[in-house]
Amino acid sequence: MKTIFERPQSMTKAETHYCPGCTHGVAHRMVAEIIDELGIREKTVGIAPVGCSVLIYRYMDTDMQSAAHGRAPAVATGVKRVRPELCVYTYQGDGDLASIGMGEIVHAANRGEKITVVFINNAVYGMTGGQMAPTTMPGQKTTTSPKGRDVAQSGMPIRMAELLSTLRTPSYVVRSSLHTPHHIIQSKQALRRAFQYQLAGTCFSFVELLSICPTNWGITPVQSNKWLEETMLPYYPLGIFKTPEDK
Amino acid sequence: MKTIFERPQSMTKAETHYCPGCTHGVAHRMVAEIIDELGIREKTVGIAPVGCSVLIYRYMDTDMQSAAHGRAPAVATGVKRVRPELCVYTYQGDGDLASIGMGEIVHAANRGEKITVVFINNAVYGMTGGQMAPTTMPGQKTTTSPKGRDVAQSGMPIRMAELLSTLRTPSYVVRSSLHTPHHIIQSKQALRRAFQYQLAGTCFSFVELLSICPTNWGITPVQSNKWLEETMLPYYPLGIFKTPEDK
Amino acid sequence: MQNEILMAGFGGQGVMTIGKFLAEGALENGQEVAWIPSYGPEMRGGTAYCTVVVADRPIGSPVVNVPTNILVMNRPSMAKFEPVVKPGGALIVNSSLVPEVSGRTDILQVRVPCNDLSIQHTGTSRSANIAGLGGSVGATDMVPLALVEAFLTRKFKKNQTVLETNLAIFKAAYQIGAEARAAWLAKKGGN
Amino acid sequence: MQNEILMAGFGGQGVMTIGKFLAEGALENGQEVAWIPSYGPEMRGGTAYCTVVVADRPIGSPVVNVPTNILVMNRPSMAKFEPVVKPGGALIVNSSLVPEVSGRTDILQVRVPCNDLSIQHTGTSRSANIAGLGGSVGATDMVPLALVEAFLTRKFKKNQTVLETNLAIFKAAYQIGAEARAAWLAKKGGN
Amino acid sequence: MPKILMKGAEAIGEAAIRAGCLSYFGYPITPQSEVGEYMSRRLPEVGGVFVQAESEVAASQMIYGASGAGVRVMTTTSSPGFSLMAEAMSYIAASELPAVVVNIVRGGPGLGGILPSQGDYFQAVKGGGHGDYRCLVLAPATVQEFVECVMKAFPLAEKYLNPVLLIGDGMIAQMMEPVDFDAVKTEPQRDVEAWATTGCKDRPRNVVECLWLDPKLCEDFNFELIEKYKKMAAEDCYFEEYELDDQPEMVVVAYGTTSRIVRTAIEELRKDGYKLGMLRPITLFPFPFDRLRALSETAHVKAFSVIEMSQGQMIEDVRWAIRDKFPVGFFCRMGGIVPSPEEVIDFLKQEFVTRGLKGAKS
Amino acid sequence: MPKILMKGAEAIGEAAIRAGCLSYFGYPITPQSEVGEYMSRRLPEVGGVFVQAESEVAASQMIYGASGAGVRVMTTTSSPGFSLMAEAMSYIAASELPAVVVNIVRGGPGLGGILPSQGDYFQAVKGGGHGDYRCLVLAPATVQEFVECVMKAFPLAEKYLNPVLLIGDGMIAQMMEPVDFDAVKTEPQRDVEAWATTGCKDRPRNVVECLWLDPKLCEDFNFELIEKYKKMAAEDCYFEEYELDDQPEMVVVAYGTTSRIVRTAIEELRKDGYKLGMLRPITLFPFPFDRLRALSETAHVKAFSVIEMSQGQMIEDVRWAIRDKFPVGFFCRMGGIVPSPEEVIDFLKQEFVTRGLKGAKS
Amino acid sequence: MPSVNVDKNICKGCEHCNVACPQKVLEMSKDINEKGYFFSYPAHPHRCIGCTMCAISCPDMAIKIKVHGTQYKYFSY
Amino acid sequence: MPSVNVDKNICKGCEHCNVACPQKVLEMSKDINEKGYFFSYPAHPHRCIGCTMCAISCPDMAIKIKVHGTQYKYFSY
Ligand SMILES: Cc1ncc(C[n+]2csc(CCOP(=O)(O)OP(=O)(O)O)c2C)c(N)n1
Ligand SMILES: Cc1ncc(C[n+]2csc(CCOP(=O)(O)OP(=O)(O)O)c2C)c(N)n1
Ligand code: SF4
Ligand code: SF4
Ligand code: SF4
Ligand code: SF4
Ligand code: SF4
Ligand code: SF4
Ligand SMILES: [Mg+2]
Ligand SMILES: [Mg+2]
Repeated sequence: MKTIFERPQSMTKAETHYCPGCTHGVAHRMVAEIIDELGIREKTVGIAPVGCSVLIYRYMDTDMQSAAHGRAPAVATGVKRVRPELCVYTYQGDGDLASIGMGEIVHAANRGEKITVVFINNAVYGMTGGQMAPTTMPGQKTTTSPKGRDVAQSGMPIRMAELLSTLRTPSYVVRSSLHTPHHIIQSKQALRRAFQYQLAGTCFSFVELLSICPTNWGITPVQSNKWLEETMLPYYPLGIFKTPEDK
Repeated sequence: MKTIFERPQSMTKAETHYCPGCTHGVAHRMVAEIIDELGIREKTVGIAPVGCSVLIYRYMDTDMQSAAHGRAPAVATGVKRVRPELCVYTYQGDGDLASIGMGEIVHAANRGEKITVVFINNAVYGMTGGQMAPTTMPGQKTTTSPKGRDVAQSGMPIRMAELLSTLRTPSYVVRSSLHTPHHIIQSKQALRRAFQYQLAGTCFSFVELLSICPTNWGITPVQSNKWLEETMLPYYPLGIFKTPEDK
Repeated sequence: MQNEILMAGFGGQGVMTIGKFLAEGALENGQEVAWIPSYGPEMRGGTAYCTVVVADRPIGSPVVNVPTNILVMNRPSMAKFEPVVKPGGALIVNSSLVPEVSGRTDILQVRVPCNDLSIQHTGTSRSANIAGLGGSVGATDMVPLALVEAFLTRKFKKNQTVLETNLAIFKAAYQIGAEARAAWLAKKGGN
Repeated sequence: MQNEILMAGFGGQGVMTIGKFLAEGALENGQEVAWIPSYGPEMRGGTAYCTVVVADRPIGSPVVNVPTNILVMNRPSMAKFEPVVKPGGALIVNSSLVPEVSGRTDILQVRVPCNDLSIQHTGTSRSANIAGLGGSVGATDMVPLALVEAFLTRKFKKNQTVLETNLAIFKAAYQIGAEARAAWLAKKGGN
Repeated sequence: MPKILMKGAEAIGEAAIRAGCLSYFGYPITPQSEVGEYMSRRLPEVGGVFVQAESEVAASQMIYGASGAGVRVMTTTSSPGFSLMAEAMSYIAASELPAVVVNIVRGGPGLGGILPSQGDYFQAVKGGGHGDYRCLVLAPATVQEFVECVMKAFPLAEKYLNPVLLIGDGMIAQMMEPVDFDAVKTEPQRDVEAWATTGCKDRPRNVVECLWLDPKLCEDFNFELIEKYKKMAAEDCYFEEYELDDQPEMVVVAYGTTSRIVRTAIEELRKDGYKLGMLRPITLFPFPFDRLRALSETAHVKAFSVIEMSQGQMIEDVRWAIRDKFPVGFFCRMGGIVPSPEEVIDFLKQEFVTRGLKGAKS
Repeated sequence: MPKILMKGAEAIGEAAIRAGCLSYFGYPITPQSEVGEYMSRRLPEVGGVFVQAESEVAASQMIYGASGAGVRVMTTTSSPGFSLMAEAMSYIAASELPAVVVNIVRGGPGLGGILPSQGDYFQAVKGGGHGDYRCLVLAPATVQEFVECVMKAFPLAEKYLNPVLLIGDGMIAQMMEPVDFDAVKTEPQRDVEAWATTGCKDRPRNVVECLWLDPKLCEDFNFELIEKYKKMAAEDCYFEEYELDDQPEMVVVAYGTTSRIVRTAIEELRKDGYKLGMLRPITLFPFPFDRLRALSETAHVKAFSVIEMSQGQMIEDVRWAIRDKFPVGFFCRMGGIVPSPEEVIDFLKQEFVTRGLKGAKS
Repeated sequence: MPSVNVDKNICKGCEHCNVACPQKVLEMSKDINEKGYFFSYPAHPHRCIGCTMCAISCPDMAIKIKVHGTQYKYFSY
Repeated sequence: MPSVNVDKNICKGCEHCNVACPQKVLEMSKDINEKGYFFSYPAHPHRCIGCTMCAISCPDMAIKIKVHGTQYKYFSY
């Protein structure tokens, strides 16, 4: 008997605290699988955000560091600059990265830090109980947009992949999704490429992953995948927005 | 005898503290002229940045407020939201707006705050003595890039007009320059349109003005205009990047 | 005089809600009242509990480590809180989900088949918490029955069916609690 | 013993620089020394000044409101600092730009045509500050002539012409200062 | 209006609205996100402004702007978020603007935890941000008192043209207690035309700023601040004395949530004959310094105890106030743990023994 | 190496490099931008890392990262910038990381001014950020001492796994004084494998974080911090006694720039026969509390004076230390004004009169 | 022959795997597990083709897949 | 007829106006003003066409332009 699928080596034995169906778990696992595949467990440092995935440092069996809310790219910069031989990635939610951490992500990308950013866009603040995020969809109800996001008051959702790909510093910027096996496979490929660019010292790499938050969306995990497909996908097109080879 | 050009009414009598030739003065004057022309002196509130133009509140004969470094768009949001009948603009340098204030400008633009932002891009931190700004040109020597901006370490200059125009919330985003009378005329038109959009309650408006800093560039004002034309213009194309009518 | 009840169950079982109902009843009764949730960093979907403190003068400490009464709606809560009930107090147990029986003799134990009562009246477990509330009011007499009933009536007045089934469940459970209490008091009195 | 000189002029006149040169000379001389710039929020291109404190033991307060000696390189500095010189101290004035003459009799006044000396040797005003330095060293004797000269020689060794003209300007100005000082001391001694 | 049962966090929001504060800018953070959630529902109903800021830095600068524009404005946050407001707090104080800020303190330092703590006392009362400024700091102990303090905070902020900071913790923010909004009358906002940026119609322009090119002017301003803080101490120092009438032997000092536990403990101890009472500061700045010193100088008081949910912060002010005349007993729980009445009782009983006091009637 | 004349700001940079700190992250702000400028020139020469951060918030998080990765790292800033580092300071302390931060204090509050001030004393010594943490705070008075303190700061930070904060002002940062770098020997960095994120090769993984889900663990950590701070007080409290040997009547307490003025004043006053000396704290936290108390208990000392460039911040610690045994004389200049020796002399003479001391020989 | 194994007590009952499986191998149990969730289990194990779609969709790594003999690789992941 | 006036003591001597003027009306003085700058002045006032190019280029509002009679408007600004 040969095992063709099991828990990756680079994860600890801890069970995650995530809600049933939350795709944070899928993203975690893929990052760990890539670390295994690339054989970089002993030289990887992950930077945890503040958000539901704040506890990622319990799940990854690598050196880990935490960052204040939104500041993971700055912390990663600190680590990577002083230890360029390490593989440094941040893992951040949309409140963390696109709201409070906007300055840090734009500047880390623009300086071309040789880090990888895994960006989980679930259109809501998960951890704090479902408040509106910059990525919340128009009309989407959250605890701070009780009548649905009003674009006249709060503007349109921010598309980070598009925003970062306008910077002139070379980088790899891609958006993928986690709502079907097909998209999970694509996401895995994007993540692998992102880490490879870092290992080659090529550029900053950024993978936005559309993710679900059944708890705060108030629907089941399976319904959530559908909502993601129907509501988020049209606004958040998938694809590669930028590669270091561009221009 | 009819006076066809004089100091605008909306300026105080104070002489500016700017270095000889510094085009902050030109931008100030044009803002004041527009306030005069639109007759909005009594309902305008300007928000001063931290930077050489920190003292703009001494020069504008309107209500003025200051902001902490980089936070003018947040302060403007506070003023405009509670007094929507006012005309609120920020006046910010490139260190202020594009470095420390990146989060605030992106989010104010994305929320579609009905404010006007006058952005003075002089490719350097003027006030603090010529350190590198996010807008500093590749190879440009500054006190913190003594061998010239090294894009491998610091990335490429950030183009704010391009960056902000990717946001989906409607806005008016334009880049102009102050280095010749011709460009000053164009800038004035852009500024006027920006204020008009605000007064009509249409959208967020943003005018990036390429400006000179002879003192920190270490050349004369006239040479500075040439340097701007030859070095900055090719990288910072002028034009209208977005109008609220788009899309 | 101060009286407390801690109400514990799974995240989705609605114990926070019935705690509030109880507190509203007490408020109506002119009592001093405080409702204190557990809001610790628990795993999502884990156990949740709240404490309702009722008193006749301003409530000092809202921290009650040894509450007079405890309602446990599920097994983990039973395990965690059964030992904590203050001697002389009451332990109300959702017998539908908690097979264990406390061995303590210094407290009143009331077993209310909350889920069963709910299923009986609504076909689902959704109103099991209302049964828990009924049992608690009956077993503790912390708040007059009529005021809680009145509050429930106001609360659910928009949907007549829900109101009726809830009141029925509430009363049935109350009955169980009140009878147990009466028996216990009689026994204590007889000591 | 502590001795101070405040050196003041326009932003671009190089007073900060000569202050440093003087301080370097004093350091070489084994003296305790501090160079304190004005870095206040002045208008760009406005007046600038620095103070050099020289002493034979650790320097306490670097704040000197009444310095023993003052060099003024332009008119605004003259207006501002002339009244401040400590009685018994020296006021060195760039007579090329400052027509005013101090009326004070309790201090040594030395008028050095700094810009003229510079133009004479270099064709430009660029080295006026070196003249200011020379006049100051001569008029105050704060630091031995030889050490300042040695420092200048090291400083400009890369460009022989600049070195030579600077040394010439420095010495010429020093001469003016030293002579005035000698005369003044003689007069004071004669009192 | 009858008393209504309300969650502390929501009561804070409602109290602000009833105080005429129709603008709120904030960023979510546990355990007080419910304030923002409440405001996002309620403010549109009353024609007010709710903006979810992109960060606490931005939220604090938004209230700087709104306050400068002359309206009543509030933000609320919790410990790490309040740290991000340090620069703005200093600016608001330096620009002499009235603004109300609530910090629902949680376990720290760092990301810490979300449970109740009093570890931000120093940050609240000694400045937090740079420069010589102080906030007027209120520390209510019940939901009702929180409501009252919020409603009083606005007029106080306007009286002093100074930020008013309220501190509480998750216990108070998360619990429900009956609230009577009618118990406090709101003072209407004073005229702001003299300083607010409302548009310079029919008056000289107003400028809100805090830069001094001339250090003498900056110094003058600092001297004015000294006077302002003295005035606060003279006119707006609040505290509650609990069971201090009958010449108690021991004075316990505690504020906020901790004071509630102490109250229960004293009640119990008094039953056993211990003579002790509590001095509960309601304003932490100004601190009831004089009253404490006076108590320390009475003949009957022989011991002080301080109970905090911190390593011992307020105790420094207490020890100074009483001139370290007696050793001050100290008991704390930290990291999110609220002391129980039982452990406080045990501690205080022990203190009676240690300090050689009479204690229980024998 | 002979003494070289160096600007304070540049000497700070050079001292760090000589202490083996090859990484600097910072954001420009007057009056200390020269540190970053110097580092941008020098660090590449020695193979080090210089990054101009996008803000002080980012700079402080970068040092959090770099320090967590186990290298010596420094950032420098001035008052408003330091306020923006409050959250990170709390995180660094909570994660028990060694990092060195310099705050060149300027006139405040708000944007204030750029001239010398000591208005950030509270912020430095009482936390600044949220939660119960303290920085070890050094306050050197000369450029040479700044160099020594920077070089000592790294081993101290590593000894305690705690941030070390140095405070100075524009006077020291902008002036040039002779510096002897050889006067201080650097202690090499200790092994960091036990905690730093260097890659988990041949060891279990290291995690740098500061979140406690279990409040008991958070409480335990806070109790450990109490012990840490006690240890600092016992082992690393530094101060200088100036002219305190001959039973002076008055003790002046001053630190940093102010202490230099006081030194000159005392020198002058002693010439006139006034018997007074100075206690100059070098560490502001831990504060030389015991020494001050001991001095207040001698028979000869009859008065204390405090000189600060603030509204009076350190004076609170002094008054507590001496139990308000005597009224403490206080003189200050603020907003960027450095007191002159003359005015300090006048003030102290007056104090001798007011307090009824012997004063000048008659 | 592939064999799919669901760790009953790790499963949180989200049903992602049920939806993901092209062969409808997995279904949800009627019992609850230790955590109180209905869990996924291979109701029709013989249909399994070892494609790992279920496993890559599982956020909780509750699924392990083994094979006997050679296994066609459906995708590079 | 247009008349261009430079306030000598407001001028900071940047020369922008000199460069801006299409008619080469303005030149820099040989003297310095109160501030210590060489200032701009209308060396050839008769050439002035009142186009205001100089004035809009001046950062310090040192230039005032008046006209006698009608004036062609060269641009809308
Ligand atoms: C400075 C600061 N502000 C606010 C918070 C509270 N907070 C914790 S997580 C979070 C948002 C999380 O949302 P997101 O980043 O989208 O992550 P998700 O939980 O959705 O994965 C917030 C606001 C905090 N911990 N620190
Ligand atoms: C929080 C904070 N950080 C840093 C500074 C110092 N500072 C003042 S102005 C400035 C940069 C100004 O550059 P820019 O915005 O480009 O304006 P310019 O002077 O070039 O017009 C900086 C870093 C400050 N005042 N506050
Ligand atoms: S709240 Fe949302 S994002 Fe957080 S664990 Fe639950 S489902 Fe996932
Ligand atoms: S430093 Fe530069 S930006 Fe500032 S006033 Fe001078 S020229 Fe203008
Ligand atoms: S491996 Fe493929 S076929 Fe087998 S159970 Fe999983 S998804 Fe279904
Ligand atoms: S995907 Fe995983 S957790 Fe979800 S039901 Fe299937 S096995 Fe259970
Ligand atoms: S108005 Fe036109 S022509 Fe006349 S001086 Fe000015 S630029 Fe020259
Ligand atoms: S543009 Fe203005 S300041 Fe410059 S030289 Fe001409 S008149 Fe003078
Ligand atoms: Mg999210
Ligand atoms: Mg600039």
